[in-house]
Amino acid sequence: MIEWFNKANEKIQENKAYLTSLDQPIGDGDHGINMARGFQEVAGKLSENDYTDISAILKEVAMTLLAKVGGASGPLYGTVFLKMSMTLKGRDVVDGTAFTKGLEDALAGVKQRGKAETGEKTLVDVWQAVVEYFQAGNITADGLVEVAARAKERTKDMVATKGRAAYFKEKSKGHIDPGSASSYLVFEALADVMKEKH
Amino acid sequence: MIEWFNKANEKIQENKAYLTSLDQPIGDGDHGINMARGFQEVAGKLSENDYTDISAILKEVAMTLLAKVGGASGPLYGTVFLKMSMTLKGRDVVDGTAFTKGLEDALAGVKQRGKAETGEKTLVDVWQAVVEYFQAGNITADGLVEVAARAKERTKDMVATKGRAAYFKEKSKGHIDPGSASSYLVFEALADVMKEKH
Amino acid sequence: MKKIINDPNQVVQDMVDGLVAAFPKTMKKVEGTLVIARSDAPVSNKVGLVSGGGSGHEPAHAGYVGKGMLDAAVCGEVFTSPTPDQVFEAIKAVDGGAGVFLVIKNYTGDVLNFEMAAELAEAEGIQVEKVVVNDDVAVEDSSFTTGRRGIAGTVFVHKIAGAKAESGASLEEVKAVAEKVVGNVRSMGMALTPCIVPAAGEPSFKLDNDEMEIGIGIHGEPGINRTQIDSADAIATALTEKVLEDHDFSGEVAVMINGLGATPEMELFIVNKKVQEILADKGISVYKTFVGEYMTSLEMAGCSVSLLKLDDELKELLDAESGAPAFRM
Amino acid sequence: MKKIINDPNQVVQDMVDGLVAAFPKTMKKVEGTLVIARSDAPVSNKVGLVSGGGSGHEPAHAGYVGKGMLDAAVCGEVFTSPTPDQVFEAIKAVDGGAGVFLVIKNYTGDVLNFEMAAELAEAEGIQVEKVVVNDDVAVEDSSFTTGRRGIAGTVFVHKIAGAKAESGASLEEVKAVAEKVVGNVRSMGMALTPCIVPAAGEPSFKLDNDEMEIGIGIHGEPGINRTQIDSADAIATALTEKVLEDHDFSGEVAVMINGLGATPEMELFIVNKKVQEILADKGISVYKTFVGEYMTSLEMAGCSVSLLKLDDELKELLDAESGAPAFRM
Ligand SMILES: Nc1ncnc2c1ncn2[C@@H]1O[C@H](COP(=O)(O)OP(=O)(O)O)[C@@H](O)[C@H]1O
Ligand SMILES: Nc1ncnc2c1ncn2[C@@H]1O[C@H](COP(=O)(O)OP(=O)(O)O)[C@@H](O)[C@H]1O
Ligand SMILES: [Mg+2]
Ligand SMILES: [Mg+2]
Ligand SMILES: [Mg+2]
Ligand SMILES: [Mg+2]
Repeated sequence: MIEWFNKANEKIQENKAYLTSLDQPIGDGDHGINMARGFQEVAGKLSENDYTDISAILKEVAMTLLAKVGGASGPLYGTVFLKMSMTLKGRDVVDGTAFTKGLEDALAGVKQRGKAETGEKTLVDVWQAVVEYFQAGNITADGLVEVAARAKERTKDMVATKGRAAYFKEKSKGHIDPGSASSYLVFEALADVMKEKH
Repeated sequence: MIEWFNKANEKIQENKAYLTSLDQPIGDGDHGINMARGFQEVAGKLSENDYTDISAILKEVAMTLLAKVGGASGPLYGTVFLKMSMTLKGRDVVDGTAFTKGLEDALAGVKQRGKAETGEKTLVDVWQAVVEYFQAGNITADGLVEVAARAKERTKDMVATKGRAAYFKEKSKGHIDPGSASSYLVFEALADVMKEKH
Repeated sequence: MKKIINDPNQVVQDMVDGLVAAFPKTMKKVEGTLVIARSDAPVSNKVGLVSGGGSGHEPAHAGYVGKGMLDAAVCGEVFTSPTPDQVFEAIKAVDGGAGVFLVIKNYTGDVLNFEMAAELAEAEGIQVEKVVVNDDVAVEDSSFTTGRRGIAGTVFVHKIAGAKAESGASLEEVKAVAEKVVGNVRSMGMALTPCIVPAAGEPSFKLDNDEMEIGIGIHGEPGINRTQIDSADAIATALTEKVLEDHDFSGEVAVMINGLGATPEMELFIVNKKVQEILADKGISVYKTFVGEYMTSLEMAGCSVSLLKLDDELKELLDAESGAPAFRM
Repeated sequence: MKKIINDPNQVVQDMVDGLVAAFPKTMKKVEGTLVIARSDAPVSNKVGLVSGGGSGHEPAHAGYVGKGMLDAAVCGEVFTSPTPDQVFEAIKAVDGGAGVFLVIKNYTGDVLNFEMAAELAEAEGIQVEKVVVNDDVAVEDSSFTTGRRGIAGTVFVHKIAGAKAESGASLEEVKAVAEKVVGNVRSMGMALTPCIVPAAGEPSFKLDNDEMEIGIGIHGEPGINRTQIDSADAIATALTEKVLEDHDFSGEVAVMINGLGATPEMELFIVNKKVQEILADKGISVYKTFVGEYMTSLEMAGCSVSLLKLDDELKELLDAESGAPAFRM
């Protein structure tokens, strides 16, 4: 788990300017700044403290993102990992089924929090695709990256109806959603960790 | 008298931009705008009304300049012609002696109003030179223009100690004083009228 | 970027300190946070009023902290919603036992962060209610989208809900009057120039030398159209007509002509002249007019026009005493 | 030139109309003039307080018209002193039989025009006294020159002399307290950008992208030096130290951090933070702080710092009620 977030932090830091550039034409140009600030702090916290179980790690991640990211993405990412933490509470080992349940609950949580469905050009689009991939079973690192990447790319042709990008209406078309891009990086990090474990 | 002010108005309108340009480096760049607004109104008033005597004309000029010019130059020019009007009160014909007395009183008035002496880089410098020229007698149109022009030019090398130009301190050197330039035009107009009369 | 600041990443901290230093009798900082609370908070048995959002809209929101208005304002990073933990701190700081009421401008980030804070507070047994302000008629009103933005009209909500809370009203009553204000206030803005978020260092959008944008949001979100600069009368007309179209303002109104930051007050009064003429023409009578900077966008040049339809209750609450430095009555 | 105006030559007229339309209960226009007077002027047996000057410094001066502050403000063309006939109209409009007191900022034009108006009034039997405000320490104080300019500190004179007049004091007493304020107030300003007089259409001076000018006047008159933009702390220090050098401020002071027009309020609070630290370091205690736009220069970006040394009388008068829209207490 800790490796996942360290890896995710690395990727977010590397792509800070890229994420911000995605947020410029259809947002307020801070998504990279927000995410980098949050994940930096997550990595710091995780390296300083000891955790008794996976749920505690996820809760720390959630609370840190909540308190540091701000904007729309802060509570959304906070919700994702808080829900996961609740689902995985009390478990020492997390098998595929449990992790899938965690992802499902995370998706449900973020949809409810953002009052968003798929197709609205938000990070929900990436999470939905990933959840469906896990539900189908037969999970590989490369398959995960491919599914997440495809979902991210698909947001390009959507018209935003949620978040700041919605004010751009039709003009939001033709730009990848910044939140989908950061979610893609989170899953790319997960795939990297999965590869290393094998 | 009326011809004097019509002529002066012509010259001021022609030199509006020039006067303003003099006020830019060492003032607030409105002297031409102020003077043009005032003399335009003076010419209008004088063409509309009938006046019983010269003093009444001068008073009209004074009150119009006072009410229309604004800034520092408004009350100064207003004072000049108000004093002249008072000195020439009750006279039907104005001879050289009376006019010289009028100029003297005007100069005294403007010095008192502006708390200025000669050498302070203000219109007082031109008025002083002209008064002395009239006091010396032997007055010609060309002589008057020459005296006024020389006095105006002399302000270039002075350091301003009165009015807005004083904030520029040493930097005010090298620029002709805008008020001296407008006063020069007033006397150039007077000389033109003297020439036409002969 | 020409700004009088120290570190672009410390502007909010510095501002909060400077604000509390200016008005120590009126407000205090909740230690370790960017929350500014009334100096006497929590006031027992009074509903606590909390608002806030991204910084850069000063005097909103911290300038409205004071007796008869907000009990606390939460200062986010510039144009970035404050986080739930900060909002939660504000709620705790003003909870006097009668519950806490949140005034939220309708931006996804603000709504999400304030809602999460409300959940945290409720989990600790603090009763929380909220209103979401969405007065910006430049955005189409549709239940399928993010909805309208909250802009300068929010200040009327602060004032009136604040007066209601000060009068000893219950949480439900405060909520009811706040909803009444939200239902009856509409605004629209325009800009001549963009603004620069200190940490970004560059304007987030550009306007040509002869361009203006009608309907722009207070963070530079897109407006309705971008055209050549027009006269003050034309601008006032465009804004006022769109506001009037959106709601029945017959009767009595309060007017707010709000400067976005860099617009000389002279220009706001010129706009006001035309707005008052239009209202008089339509037979709408003006109870009170506010002209000045109430909800800014850093150094953006531009203005917004807000109208609030009044009834007797709203008039009385609008007139009630206020000790907030940016809204003295 | 990006401005929300109609005709550049009508801005003052439009502004005056828009101002009176905004605050009809507080002020009225003296018909046929650009004079704004208290709606209940003349107040019998009260000393009438008149100020004014060129426009473009809003809310100065007309925003300070109201009970407890100015009885009338004379609005000149932008940055141009009003003419004596206008000032005379103001004097007549507020003369309630106890005499009229003029508050004049120290610019040749203002002094001359107000003095001439005073003479006209005296000729009609109205008793007139005056004070000339010269708080700008950026200018060397020498009896051989024009002397120091009047800037933001003037607002303290309006407030305190206004409160004195409202209390029923005589013309002599009002003059005495106004002179006390002038003797004890000092200010200095700085700018990051110039401003544009509407009728001129262009800035009267230029500042490079990385330049600022310390000590600048409110019409863009030259300051002390032009340097690279420095931090807010350095700017606050430069202004405050120069003000402190010029007068003994030991004891208690009022502080005014004044925005010149385009500076976000956030930045004014950042400046205030440092100013308060400096004062605390020197053991000077702050009785009251004012942060906002009080004496602007159209859309100039920049600020000024004013200090007023207080005694019991000044404190009481500073705290007295004011109904002026731009200075509510
Ligand atoms: N209502 C919502 N539901 C789900 N995701 C959302 C919603 N609103 C915004 N987002 C996501 O948040 C991202 C923007 O995050 P960020 O730029 O950090 O916040 P802000 O918009 O407040 O500046 C968007 O790209 C989108 O993926
Ligand atoms: N104290 C003074 N005494 C005499 N003349 C003065 C004084 N102050 C200014 N002037 C004259 O007024 C002129 C400036 O007039 P103007 O630009 O119209 O007014 P302002 O300086 O108010 O903008 C100066 O060039 C100078 O000749
Ligand atoms: Mg963003
Ligand atoms: Mg001038
Ligand atoms: Mg944001
Ligand atoms: Mg001038």
